[in-house]
Amino acid sequence: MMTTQTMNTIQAVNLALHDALAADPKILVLGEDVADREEGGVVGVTKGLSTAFGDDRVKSTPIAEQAIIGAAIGASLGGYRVVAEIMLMNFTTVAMDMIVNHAAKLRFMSGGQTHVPIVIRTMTGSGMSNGGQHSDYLEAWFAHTPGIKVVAPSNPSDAYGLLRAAIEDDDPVIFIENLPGYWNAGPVTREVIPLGKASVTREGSDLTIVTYASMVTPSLAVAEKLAGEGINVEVVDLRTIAPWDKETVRASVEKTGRGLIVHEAVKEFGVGAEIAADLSDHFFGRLKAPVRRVGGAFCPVPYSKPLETAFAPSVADIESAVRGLLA
Amino acid sequence: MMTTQTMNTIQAVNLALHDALAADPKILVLGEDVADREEGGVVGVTKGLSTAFGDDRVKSTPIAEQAIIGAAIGASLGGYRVVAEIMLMNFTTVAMDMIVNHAAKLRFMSGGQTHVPIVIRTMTGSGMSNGGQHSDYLEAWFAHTPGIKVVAPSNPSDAYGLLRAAIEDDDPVIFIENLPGYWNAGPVTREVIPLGKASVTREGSDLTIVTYASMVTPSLAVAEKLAGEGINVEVVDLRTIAPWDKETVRASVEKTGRGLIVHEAVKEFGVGAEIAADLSDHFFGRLKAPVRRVGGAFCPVPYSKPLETAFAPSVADIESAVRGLLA
Amino acid sequence: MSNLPKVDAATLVAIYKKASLIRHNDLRVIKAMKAGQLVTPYYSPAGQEIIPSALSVSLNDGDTICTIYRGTHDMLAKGFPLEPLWAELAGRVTGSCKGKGGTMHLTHPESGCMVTTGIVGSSMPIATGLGWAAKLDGKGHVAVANFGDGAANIGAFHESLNLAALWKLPVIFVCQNNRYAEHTSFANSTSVDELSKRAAGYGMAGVTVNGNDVDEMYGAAKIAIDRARAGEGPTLIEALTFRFNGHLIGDAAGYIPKEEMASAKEKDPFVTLRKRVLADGAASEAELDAIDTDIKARIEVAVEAAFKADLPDIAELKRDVFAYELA
Amino acid sequence: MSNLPKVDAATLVAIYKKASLIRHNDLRVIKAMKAGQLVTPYYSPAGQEIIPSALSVSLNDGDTICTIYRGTHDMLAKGFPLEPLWAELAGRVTGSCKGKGGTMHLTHPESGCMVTTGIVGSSMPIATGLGWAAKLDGKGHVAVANFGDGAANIGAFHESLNLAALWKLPVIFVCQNNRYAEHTSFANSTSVDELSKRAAGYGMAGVTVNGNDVDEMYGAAKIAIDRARAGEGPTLIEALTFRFNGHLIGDAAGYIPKEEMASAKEKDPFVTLRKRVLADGAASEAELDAIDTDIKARIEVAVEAAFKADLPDIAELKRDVFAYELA
Ligand SMILES: Cc1ncc(C[n+]2csc(CCOP(=O)(O)OP(=O)(O)O)c2C)c(N)n1
Ligand SMILES: Cc1ncc(C[n+]2csc(CCOP(=O)(O)OP(=O)(O)O)c2C)c(N)n1
Ligand SMILES: [Mg+2]
Ligand SMILES: [Mg+2]
Repeated sequence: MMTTQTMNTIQAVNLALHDALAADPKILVLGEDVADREEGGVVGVTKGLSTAFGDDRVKSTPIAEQAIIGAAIGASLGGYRVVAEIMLMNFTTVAMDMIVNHAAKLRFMSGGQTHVPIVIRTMTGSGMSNGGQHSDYLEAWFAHTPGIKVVAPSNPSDAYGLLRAAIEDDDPVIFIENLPGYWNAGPVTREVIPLGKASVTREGSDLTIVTYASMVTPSLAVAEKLAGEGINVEVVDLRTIAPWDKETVRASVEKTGRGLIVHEAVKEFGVGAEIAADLSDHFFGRLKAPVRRVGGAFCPVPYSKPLETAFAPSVADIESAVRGLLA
Repeated sequence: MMTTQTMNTIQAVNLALHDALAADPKILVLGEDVADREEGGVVGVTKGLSTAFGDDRVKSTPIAEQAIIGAAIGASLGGYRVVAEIMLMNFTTVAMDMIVNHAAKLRFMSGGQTHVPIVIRTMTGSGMSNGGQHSDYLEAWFAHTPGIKVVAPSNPSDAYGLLRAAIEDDDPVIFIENLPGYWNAGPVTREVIPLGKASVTREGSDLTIVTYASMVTPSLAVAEKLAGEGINVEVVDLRTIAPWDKETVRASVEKTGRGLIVHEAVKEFGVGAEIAADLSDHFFGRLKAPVRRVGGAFCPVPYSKPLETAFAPSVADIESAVRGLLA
Repeated sequence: MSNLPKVDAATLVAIYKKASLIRHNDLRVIKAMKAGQLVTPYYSPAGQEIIPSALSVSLNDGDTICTIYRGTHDMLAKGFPLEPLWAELAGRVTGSCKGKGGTMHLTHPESGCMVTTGIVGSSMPIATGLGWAAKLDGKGHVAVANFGDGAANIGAFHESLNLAALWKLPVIFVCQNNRYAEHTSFANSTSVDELSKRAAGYGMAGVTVNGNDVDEMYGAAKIAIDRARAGEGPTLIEALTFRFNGHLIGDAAGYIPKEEMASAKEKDPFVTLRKRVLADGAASEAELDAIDTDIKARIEVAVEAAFKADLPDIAELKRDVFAYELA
Repeated sequence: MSNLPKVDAATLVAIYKKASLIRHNDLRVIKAMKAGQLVTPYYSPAGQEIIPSALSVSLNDGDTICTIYRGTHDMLAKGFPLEPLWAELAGRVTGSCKGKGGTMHLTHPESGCMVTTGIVGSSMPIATGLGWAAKLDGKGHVAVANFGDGAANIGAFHESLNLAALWKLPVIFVCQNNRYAEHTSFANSTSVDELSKRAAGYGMAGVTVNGNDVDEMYGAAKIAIDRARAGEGPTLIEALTFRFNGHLIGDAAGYIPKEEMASAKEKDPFVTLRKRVLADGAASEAELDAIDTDIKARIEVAVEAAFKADLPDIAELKRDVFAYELA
């Protein structure tokens, strides 16, 4: 049904998993603490699923990320679709071989004989005082890896719709959930949102902010603020980072003549570099200002509050970057 | 002594390790098959070292990359400087936690109380018919990781000088050796080459090619060829990818007004994106052509010769990109 | 090893046919390489023929295997057809993987050869997932993970065995202990004398057998496979064997003591098997010769077809990265 | 466990002092959190005090430890001073890590607390390296790796134990089995009933003891440490214990059966230890009260100093990424 409900991202992800499990008996969920015996996850994202669909389909695992992703890959080769959870994105570092050398490459290396329809759900983000090993945005690594798609919703409705699409996708998808934003509520329509399509969250004529995940909200705040001064900022939420929606982003910059990419990940060698390089080349000689990037500081995520706050781009950082391009 | 000898990169790396081990008793070498009992490595890069410096200082390990890097980190915290070999770059995927969450972050997370002076030597490169899991250039992942330096020599002399500098460096360095280029001989002066300094390998006034590792040779070939037509291409060999030498690269593009970044790694979200984004911003409105990138195809490295050859940028690919920017 | 299931005459001949196919195919590959007709990194299974031959006679079509770069013996025993195998080695479009995977990634789902990996240890997590799928399917199928002695020291081994035992998955972990891991001997990389002793640490059945002895190998495999089909969980089989060539063709294996290699070849398991078949009167000299002749002929057909076939088109770079063809 | 080294009176009091410090410090941290004065992810070690207290009395200044997010008990027992510890928890510039590491990365090399990791399993490879350094130094020092029951199922455990046993390194692997890994019980994540059974798979000494029993823990630790100092290699100690709080403060631990928690708290190891000290006449009620009073006073001094201290300057983001300050 198309009724719109208000819920937060925890509930939206839970609902998407619920609807997917109900729709297709071949869909499985696994990860640390995901079953109800373990309270449906440390944040409760998978609460109720094992009770509703059985412990065989929603399985808690030991702490063994290589085995988790390997089990997901193997089961997918056996005809299932698996949603595997890697609790925090930094923990993908112990499973990179399974993700990069196997999940992303098996279709190509087998000449299309096999494919790996799995979704790797993972949460991350600074702002929780979790320090250097629990907060990184590592999407650039996966965007640089042919064969795996990278999705990062910024709100509950996108979380629902993109997760449904990721599960339906025939190739591996890494699905990044912004932990500090989990509890922000919003309207959710139970509709699938196709991968690879960005959304113009706010229209504007003076400058385009290309962003995603945790940086959409502060970007919109800046647009809102500057609107008062008659500065019209367009905000494009990528939603899918790889493959990214060149068409929508280019159309927006074509219109505004200015582009700013904003992400929480460390700026250097981040996703923003690819988009800035592409736009600077494509619009060479036709832009009103250089394409700039705002990203996380070049350091591990610090613990102490003032440092952690300073690490991630703030409304002020984004605003001054926008003003710099309009000056 | 400053005498120049002719040798290939295998010999140059071996000599650098030899000189380092001889210069400082605190330097250790470990990795799979590195000792002479195991013939000094599968390609013989470490041949003779354990015989010369003892099995305690040059140690072969089990196949256990997490333990290899962990042992290197721990020993470095214990006052040693360790050169650890991860045979092929794709195998860093099983040690990413040790490299990224620990080696790169311990100095910062400890507030400078500890630091990790290790060098991770690894070889890679397409062209050996090794297929999708043995050929990747993954330098962009590490360049995006604050706390670790990324070095990639393109010739024997740089291999010697940069490895000596990497070993002397007080922070972790990933040192990338181009496997197919191992056997190319060149003159080697036993001099340390400071990290972070690019070298202008060929001077030119019309366009700057920024490259490194396996792509320096084909880039120079293109420059050589075009010189005959009066097109003067400058070739800048980064040598250190992170932190990259902005000063030298910018000075070159300032002079030529055109920039092309060439690397073997997949183009999308690769190192070239950061450099192109930086140059496009820095020289906004002052370039004669857009900054472009030439990189590996967006797919895993294929096995079949014609496909493997087509995967990596060729002299023809680089040449046509250069001509495109001069048109 | 006593009271093992006995090998009846028909089974013995079936095993001989597989072993003969493996042996003659291996000799043919090496011949093609020596002739310069085939250039590829080839990891000869010579000396290890009995292990998959004696195991596979107890496998069904629905059963699956994961193996490693040194895996043509496992594949041929499982039923991987010669034509697509040779065409893949030759990098042809008619290869099982269209030439994109190659020697280290041979794949053929129809015969149950699901994954061939070039990463040490990585056959295990994926086979564990295939076992999970088989358990969910409830049809009594099993998954086999082949790996070497060196792989028994890497993390993926540990995570996979714990998970498979915890979930009582129908997986047979077959460690083909050929005493060397590249240039490193078993004793110099492994802290225990018998790898099957590790099974107890997972509450898993484990056994060490002479993998070159048809009775021991057949019996141990049958017990493990029956156990798995009965839902009684996984088994770790350490099959002692030896490799008759270097790590890959081209490696002179100077690190293997001459006497060790000589005495191993004296006990050539294929020769021993043939004697055994004759001694048992399971087949006559003439019958075995006929089998060999037929096999050699079939191999020649495959070789000829392979080198006659076309090389893949460059457009293949854009196919099989994702389900759809890249623009 | 019989014929263990006995604990003399003086040692018993020394152990009591450490346990009291840990217990009272833990209560004070929780108090500060409840008061809203301290906001941090805190993983209480309450219930596990005896393990590091009984172990550390056999350690010297030159010995090192690696521990995990749940590690203040290990650190305090090893000698981590209260002031820099509290200042770090409070994120102050006077913290041991200048506030950059935080709760999960407390570090203090002078007291031998070399690494605190937030990644499950990662204390082991690094401690193995510290053990390697200690062995090379030849001064009889040892390294201790602390980790939980859940960490015994991840790859790093396997690689570390194999390497430490193979190289006979002076490492003590202390698995603090508190029966739960986040929300998952030991039985639901581990395929063997006693983790010490895994030691045999590495040819390593292994023992399971009641970690809450001062005699068993002291004895097992002393034997392991003496063995390591004597160059006889590593030991795996499984110390059975229980955690009195949720995984972190804020987790109500609804997944732990009430009775299980109640019976564990009835056998509070700190209370038991105190009774034991009195029963042995090692110290009088008055003396123990004096010890506790003194400890509480020292804690208060540290708490006050911590919250009075300055927060770090934003410039710290540019320090300790590398040896030099970033521009
Ligand atoms: C993770 C990883 N590390 C290192 C290598 C390089 N390598 C390829 S084969 C091999 C030896 C493996 O030995 P073993 O497991 O005994 O199998 P065998 O080759 O003897 O059949 C090594 C070290 C690899 N492929 N993957
Ligand atoms: C590689 C990795 N996976 C998952 C996590 C998330 N996590 C943090 S603590 C924990 C439980 C660890 O349990 P155990 O090893 O028993 O230690 P305890 O917390 O009980 O002391 C998990 C799963 C992590 N930190 N690292
Ligand atoms: Mg082997
Ligand atoms: Mg625990």
